[in-house]
Parts: sequence; structure tokens; C-alpha cells
Amino acid sequence: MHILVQQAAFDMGAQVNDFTSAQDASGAVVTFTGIVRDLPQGGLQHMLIEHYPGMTEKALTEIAHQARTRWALDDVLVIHRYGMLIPGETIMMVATASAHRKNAFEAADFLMDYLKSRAPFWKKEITSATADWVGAKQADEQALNRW
Amino acid sequence: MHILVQQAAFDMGAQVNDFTSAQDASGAVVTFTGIVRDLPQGGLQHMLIEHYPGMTEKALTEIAHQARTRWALDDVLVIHRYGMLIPGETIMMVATASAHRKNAFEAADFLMDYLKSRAPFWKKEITSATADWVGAKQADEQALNRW
Amino acid sequence: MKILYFAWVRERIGLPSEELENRSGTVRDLIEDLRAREERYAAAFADLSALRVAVDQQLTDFDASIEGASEVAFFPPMTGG
Amino acid sequence: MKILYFAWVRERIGLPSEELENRSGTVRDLIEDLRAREERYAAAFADLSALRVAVDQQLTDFDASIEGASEVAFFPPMTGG
Repeated sequence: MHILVQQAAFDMGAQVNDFTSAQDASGAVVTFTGIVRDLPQGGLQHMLIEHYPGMTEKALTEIAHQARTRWALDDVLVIHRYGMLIPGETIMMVATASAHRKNAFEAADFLMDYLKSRAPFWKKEITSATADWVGAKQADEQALNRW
Repeated sequence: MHILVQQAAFDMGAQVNDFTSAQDASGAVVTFTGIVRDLPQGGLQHMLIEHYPGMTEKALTEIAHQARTRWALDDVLVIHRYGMLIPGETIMMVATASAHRKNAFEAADFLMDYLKSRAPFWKKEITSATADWVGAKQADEQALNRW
Repeated sequence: MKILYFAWVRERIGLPSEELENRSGTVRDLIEDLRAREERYAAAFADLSALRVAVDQQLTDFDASIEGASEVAFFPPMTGG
Repeated sequence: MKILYFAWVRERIGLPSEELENRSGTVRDLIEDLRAREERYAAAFADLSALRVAVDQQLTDFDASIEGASEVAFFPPMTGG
């Protein structure tokens, strides 16, 4: 299990290759990658991501442990950045490895739902005129009820 | 939309990076990768994958089109190899890009279910003593009813 | 009309493909003709529930017409992914 | 006892963190004390439904005890991923 909370950019492809080649019992690897996208109205200059050092690592570790308890997984990777990111940059990724594709899919989906609403990250979107904290979505909180 | 059916190995990480960096409206990319794993009893020397040239490309294209009809996707990638593969090698991958994570997850899950039972590939597992065609699983056929 | 065989169907019949004269009727009619030919065909087509068929590269069922088709392919259930 | 503020709670109060003397009671009691201090605290804690709290880095609710806690953090609903 690998949990990385970092300011630096990471090479998604290299991470996926490392993660995948480290598995020898797994037939299935699922990844999710979150990318900074522009606002619907355009004009996003950058995104600032704030987090709670200490609690972030604990929360991510606990979420990953829960996933490993609920599904037969061989490995889990979570990388989440903080600080200033520009549109197109990779914010975070999760990867799951399992002998069976359903486990890998469901666990990745679960990790994302929990990470979204239970890991202490907050996003702020900066344009030339505005600087707004991203609001939590009702749908994200409700998504937790699926599990 | 990119459909590749090829004998040659591919660099999963490079494919993921290319796919991801080509998206500018998408906030979410989901990938699935299938890897040759050893038999439960061990001893797998290699896997032979046979396919139906011509029909394979058509079937994969149709499955990808269905996914794009059912979910709001910005892009879809499917790569599937044939020929001889050894344990640990990557058999295939799918990637989906969407503005929303649920679309990307569900579409990748759907693509895998259909690809598994509706794309004309057949796997044979070779050990020092045996050469057996992999049987289709009842569960894989039933998985299609979810969609 | 080209007839193609894949996976263990190919191995059991001993051919990847062959040419037959065009014919009318359904996939099932074609299978009856093939079964009658030789023991290896009869063996390959013994249990239709273990087989799938594509006419002109579209998956279909055994009651599909093969009239005017240029390719008919027989194979076991697919195991991609 | 260290009190931490994140995102707009931090901006509204104007501090990332501060030290308070240890106290008993619940998170809700602590919030009452903070609200009474200054207008910027009252503004930040005006609507508790818009806030979340962690005691010693564990997400909890406003009725949780803070007795013996070393860190209490206030922030809006999280938006990771």
C-alpha cells in the first residue's frame, strides 16, 4: 500500500507502470486520475489545494485500509497533490490491483467516493476576477451511501 | 476514439499519459489493464491469444460507440493484443475520459464487460504439460445483464 | 462463401478456413451439411450450446439466414479482456 | 490545545491556527467560547451546517468531547479528488 501526499507533480504513466509491474498475482489494475479542468465559463488561471498535514495521510491510509478489508486486493496506491496547479495538471490518482476485475473496479470507485468527501483537501479556483472555494456537492456526500 | 488490435507489446504508462494529456475538458480518466497472471496451480509458460481479424476491430468499435452513446465521454481508448504473451505482460487496456468520475468509471466497467464476452478473442494457456483453451465464465455472460 | 473456424473449433476441424459454394437457408442448415461430411466436423459441431456464430463478422444465432453472406465463422464463447 | 482552521474558515478568522488553554466539554462548548470572542469568529461559526470538525485528526461531530484533546480543527466540507 502506497500513500503519497505531495506538492510536486508526478508522472502518472510512470506510476502506473511501476504499480502494474510490481503485481504478480493480479490480473486486473484499475486507475482513476483527476485532472484540473477549466471552469464551465472558462478563465481558470489556477487551482489552489489546501490540506491538513498529518490528518491527510491518516485519512487516506484509513480509506485504503477499508478498501483492502472489503475487497480482495493485492495492492492500493493513492497519490494526491496540494498547492498550486494549473489546468491540465494531474491532481491525484488511485490505483487498485486484484485477481478479478470487479474487485479492482469497485475498490477504485469506493476509494474515490471516500477520498472526495472524507480526506481533508479543499480546492480554490482562481480566475483574473475571482477566487472561490469549491463547494462540496450533495451528490458526493450521497455517493457514500452506496457502500 | 482509438481502437488498437496488435501483436506488439505496448507501454501502458505512455499510452495513459498520451490519452490523459489529450483531454482538455475532462476532469476524470479511468483505466483498466489486464495482465497475464499465472495459473492458480502455477506453471504457466505462456498464453496464446487468437482473434478474428476484421471482426475484432468492428466489434471493439461498436462496443466503444455504445459506451459513448450511453455516457457523456470525451474520449475512449481500447488496446488489445493477440499472439504469444508471457506472465506479467499486459494483455489489454481501456481508458475513458469524462468531465465526471461516475461516467468514466461506469463506461470503463461496461467496456470491459462487453469486451470480455463480445469481442472475438480466445485465450489458450500453455504449461509444460498442458495446452487448454480458457473457458468462458457464466459470471462474465451474466455481467452483461447489468447494463 | 468463406467458412472460418477459431480456437478449439479450428483445432478440432483442422482448418482455419475453407471455401464453400454459396448457399441459402440458415446457419443451422449449414451446420447439418458440415456435420454430415466427416467425423471431425460432427465432433466440432456436436454441442451447439458450446458454439457461437458470426455471419459477415456480426455475432448472430443459429437461425440466422446465410443467404448472400460472404463469411460465416464458428467459434467457442469469447474470452477477451 | 491547538485549534486549526482551514479553507474559508481560516480566511474568515484570519489565522491558520492558535493555541488555547486546555478545556473540558464538547466541541460545541468550544465553539460558543470562540463565537463570543470577536465578530470574525462569530461570522466563521455562524452556520454549523457548513462546517466540519476533527478532534485529534479524526473527523467527528460537534457533540464530541474535547477533554484531553491536543488538536481541534474546523473546516468546510472536504473537496478532494
